[in-house]
Amino acid sequence: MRKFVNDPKQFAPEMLKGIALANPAELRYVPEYNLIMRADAPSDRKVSIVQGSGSGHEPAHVMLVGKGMLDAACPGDVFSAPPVDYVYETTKLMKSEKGVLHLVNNYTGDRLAFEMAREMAEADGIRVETLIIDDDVAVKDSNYTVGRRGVAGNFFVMKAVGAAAESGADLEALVALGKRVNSVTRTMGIALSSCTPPAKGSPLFQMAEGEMEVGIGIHGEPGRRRVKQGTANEVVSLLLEAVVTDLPFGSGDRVALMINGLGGTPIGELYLLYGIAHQRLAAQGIQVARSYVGEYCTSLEMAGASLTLVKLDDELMNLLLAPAVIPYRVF
Amino acid sequence: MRKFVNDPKQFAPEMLKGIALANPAELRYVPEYNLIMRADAPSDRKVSIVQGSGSGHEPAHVMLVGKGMLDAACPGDVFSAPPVDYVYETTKLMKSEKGVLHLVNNYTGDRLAFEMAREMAEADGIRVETLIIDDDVAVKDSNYTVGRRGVAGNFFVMKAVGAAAESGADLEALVALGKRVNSVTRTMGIALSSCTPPAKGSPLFQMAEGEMEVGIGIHGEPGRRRVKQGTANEVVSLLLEAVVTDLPFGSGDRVALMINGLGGTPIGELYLLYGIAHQRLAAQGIQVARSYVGEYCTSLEMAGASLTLVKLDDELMNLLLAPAVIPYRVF
Amino acid sequence: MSRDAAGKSACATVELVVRTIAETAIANETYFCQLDSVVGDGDFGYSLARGFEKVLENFDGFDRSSPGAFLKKVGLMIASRVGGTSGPIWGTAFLRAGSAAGAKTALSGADVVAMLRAAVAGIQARGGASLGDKTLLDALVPAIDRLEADLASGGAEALANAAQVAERAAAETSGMLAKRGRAAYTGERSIGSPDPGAVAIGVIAIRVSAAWRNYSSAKE
Amino acid sequence: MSRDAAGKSACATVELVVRTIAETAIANETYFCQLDSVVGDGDFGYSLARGFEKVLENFDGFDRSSPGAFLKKVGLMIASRVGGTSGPIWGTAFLRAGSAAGAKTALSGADVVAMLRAAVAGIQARGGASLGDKTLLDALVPAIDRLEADLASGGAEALANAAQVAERAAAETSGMLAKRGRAAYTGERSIGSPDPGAVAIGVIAIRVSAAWRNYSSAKE
Ligand SMILES: Nc1ncnc2c1ncn2[C@@H]1O[C@H](COP(=O)(O)OP(=O)(O)O)[C@@H](O)[C@H]1O
Ligand SMILES: Nc1ncnc2c1ncn2[C@@H]1O[C@H](COP(=O)(O)OP(=O)(O)O)[C@@H](O)[C@H]1O
Ligand SMILES: [Mg+2]
Ligand SMILES: [Mg+2]
Ligand SMILES: [Mg+2]
Ligand SMILES: [Mg+2]
Repeated sequence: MRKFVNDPKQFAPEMLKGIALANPAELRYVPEYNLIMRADAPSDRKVSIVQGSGSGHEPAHVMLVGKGMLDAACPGDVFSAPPVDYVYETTKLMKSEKGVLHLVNNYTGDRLAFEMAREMAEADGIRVETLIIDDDVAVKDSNYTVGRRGVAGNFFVMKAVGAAAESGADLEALVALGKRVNSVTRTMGIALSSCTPPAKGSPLFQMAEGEMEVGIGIHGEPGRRRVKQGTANEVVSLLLEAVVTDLPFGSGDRVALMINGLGGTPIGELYLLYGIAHQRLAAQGIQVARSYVGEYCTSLEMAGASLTLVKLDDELMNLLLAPAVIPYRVF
Repeated sequence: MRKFVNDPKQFAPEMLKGIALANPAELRYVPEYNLIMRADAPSDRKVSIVQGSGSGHEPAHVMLVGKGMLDAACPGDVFSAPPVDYVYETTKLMKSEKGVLHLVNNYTGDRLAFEMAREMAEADGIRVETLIIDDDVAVKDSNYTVGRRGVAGNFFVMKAVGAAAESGADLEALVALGKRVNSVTRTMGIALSSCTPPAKGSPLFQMAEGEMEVGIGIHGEPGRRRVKQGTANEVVSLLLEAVVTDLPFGSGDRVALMINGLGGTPIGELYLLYGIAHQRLAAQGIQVARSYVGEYCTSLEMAGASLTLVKLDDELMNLLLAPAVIPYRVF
Repeated sequence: MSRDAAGKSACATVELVVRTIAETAIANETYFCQLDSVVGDGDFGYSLARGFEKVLENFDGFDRSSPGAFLKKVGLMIASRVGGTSGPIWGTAFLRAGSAAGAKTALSGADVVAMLRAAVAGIQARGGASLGDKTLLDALVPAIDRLEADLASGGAEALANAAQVAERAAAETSGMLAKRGRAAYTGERSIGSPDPGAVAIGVIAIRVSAAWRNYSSAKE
Repeated sequence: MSRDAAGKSACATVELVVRTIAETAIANETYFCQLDSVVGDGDFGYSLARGFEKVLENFDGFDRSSPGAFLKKVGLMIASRVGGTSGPIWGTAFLRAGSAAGAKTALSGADVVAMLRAAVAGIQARGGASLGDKTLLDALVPAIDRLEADLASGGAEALANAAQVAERAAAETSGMLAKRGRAAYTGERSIGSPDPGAVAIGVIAIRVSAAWRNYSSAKE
């Protein structure tokens, strides 16, 4: 296992402690619930935004806690939804007159934990609303299945509702906004390697060089199919085709384009993909008005990338550009 | 080769094109010289800051071009210093009344290219000064060798002189400042895997799981020695010991602490290392006043990390905190 | 066998069953993770083991006023403190089984069947899965059916038969297309390997049946 | 053999040598990269091949007024357009050799030795390396010494001997500790593998000597 780790079972807590130590003025860490929270949260003048999900997706979500984005994040172990208790206690700690908004990526474990925690918190008199994020077009949606996954596109929901909450939007408005952002956000991912959860110590699946997994999620589960590795041009074609035709996006649209690294792919390659995608979109009359290139939602050290498109309007653009003070930063 | 790439020989140009497309208002790309430059540079009211070096270290240096940091970067191919022509033409394009500052990491190829280009530019009547960066404590310094390498610590030199140049500092002051920053900056790196230059197509060296290379550089060249992989605690001990004793740093010092990922190590592990290092330093009476956790200077997709300490004073702290508008960003 | 100082016999039996489930889950951590790596995310064994470790850690402190009360405490611990899908699902199962037992201090075979049916209903209410969706239900439900049908043959015999059914049904999930859980994301690729949750039910049922046989023959 | 329409003989010879060097560098790209992977960064063959590709691309357009002028153009192309350490180092070598040839249109053996000595001086001025630092100098310098000593035996013979010396000296760099270039960063680990630059000199010298022998016997 090519990892920097002490006791693999303590991977998440030790990481969280590092985040807190790096941001002593802005954040607080509550070890009992794997909780990273804004030091100045909650506030009764602002809806509290809480995100959960498993660890191993960093910077999502623990490194996105701060003014302008999340008020708290309570991750579970690597790739495991947080226990109900973490979510419940976090919700209580984040209690606000204006309510608490749960951002939940659409996975069974996460939904169950947040649903049960919400019931418990509501019994305590806390107003809670839930936003389900499901941007992954790799999963065929249907009433008879679990539906689409929430993947890298969750960044846009977090950023938009985070900014709106900061300027005082109320719970209903945030739910409506979040749903709107989710409804115009589409993602598709591809992997060139598997990844190794620290506690497992070996890769989740085997993948020879020269292969790629198409339609990969962010938990090391295999994708929809395995094919021969293509050139960067071919990879972009495949990702764009899946994303553009799904919403669909079309000529005249203004979009945000995200090339998200899955953890093991360096940013140079991501920009290479970005350049190709940007030009392809321009050729289709789709204007990229904002770019996001880097790691936003990873799958440990998996080599791979996902492509996200968000259809923009002026309101959304302004929310995306609004400042935020979070651990994931350059300076 | 688990990489997103078309023609491997076009890796750097295609990446640069992506950077430019992602930042159309701020940057210009000049394909002839692999040049990424601020769209509004040069200005006669400001010293132009130019950095070169090979590709494969992204975000260094091409993603650090922008207001408050570099005015231009002209990288060579992956791990190869730029040709003299690139540096010369870049210097001419960046010509300013206040002069041009070359930031050069201490490698033979880079030094030669910048030296020759400087001679040529000076013959054209351009004022040029050179700052050599050599923060890597893994290399034993001596008059009879090439001296220390410039590695992740170059970020601090770029950031400080970039901020000072923005507020109008003249060439002499910038050289003095850069030397000062370099003189209080120390880095040591460790790798858990090798890396694969696109044009080579296979890893530069073989490394079994469970081994680590100590004192690694940023070009895939092996380190000083190979040892059994340690726990995160042991890794931090080893890195800190090398860095702290070198300057040396001591009780009462205020420092910036950077845990830099070498490309294949996810940010979660970097924060885990950060937490350990922060606590160790605190126990020695060394106060971490500013944290940098993420990728700053990579070696393609190498799994590994480096630790940098910078001794801070108020002036330096302010320069580090000054704003900058560069492609490497979160929003 | 039982650490129950009060020595309540139904409670001791339930304790035995819970302890056996817990020990089996912990002993099979790696195996269950391996199963979950095929088309899942590899954490099933980890979540289950961490959950039942917590149960064993707190074992002596759980309310023993009745088997139902005891099971509810176990369920609460798992549901609230264990992550992944398995925390809420398994926790709910224990909670509902406990509720179905009510305040009874002695449990008949029919009571046990009713408790297991309540657990199934709870799992379905929580996760929305139907029979045939390739989840643990596909081993659990046929096993309960068999248990009920064989109750007349005596507890040990009925349990052994049910365990065999669970094991076989678990293996047969291999042919199914996953409609729930992460495995569902892989679509057709989920066919060809058994559901980890179902296999766990099979393995646990076999161990519980063996422990039960030992225990009841020792009592006789 | 020569594409030089003017048909100047000394220029044709220099062209032959440059073309042979270029073709050898390009043909050995992978091998030279491999050598540079042991304790370097694996780009030596790549830089050299890209550089000499540029030389061949522009070959017909280079100034052919004299061998010296031709070599200076080659050197300028390499020094200015090729990256890595090798661009400036090899470019400087060709530049200085060209300068040493001055405007001469015919070159004696002694002239060639003087040009090579000038190339060595240029490399040293640029890179600051001394003999024994484990660089290409450790193959180049002994080969020039031998060439000079054997000039009386005739060009083909002297070149062949010098090439053998270069090859042997290159192999012997294995035992040396690198004091220049990236290999120096690895300290003692640089001992045990030959210097890529020195090996390249050996390989190139052998090819040039063979080409020369062909060429001069064809002329006779
Ligand atoms: N909706 C559901 N209802 C019942 N059981 C489910 C459901 N989804 C998944 N499971 C069961 O959970 C098992 C996986 O558990 P676990 O690994 O903890 O889930 P995950 O990692 O997907 O959150 C599956 O093998 C299956 O038996
Ligand atoms: N200072 C120097 N002077 C002369 N030759 C040098 C020097 N440093 C390195 N070399 C030669 O250059 C070769 C490596 O070239 P190259 O791979 O282009 O350099 P790098 O990748 O280190 O920039 C070495 O094998 C050595 O022969
Ligand atoms: Mg999971
Ligand atoms: Mg190089
Ligand atoms: Mg799982
Ligand atoms: Mg090299």
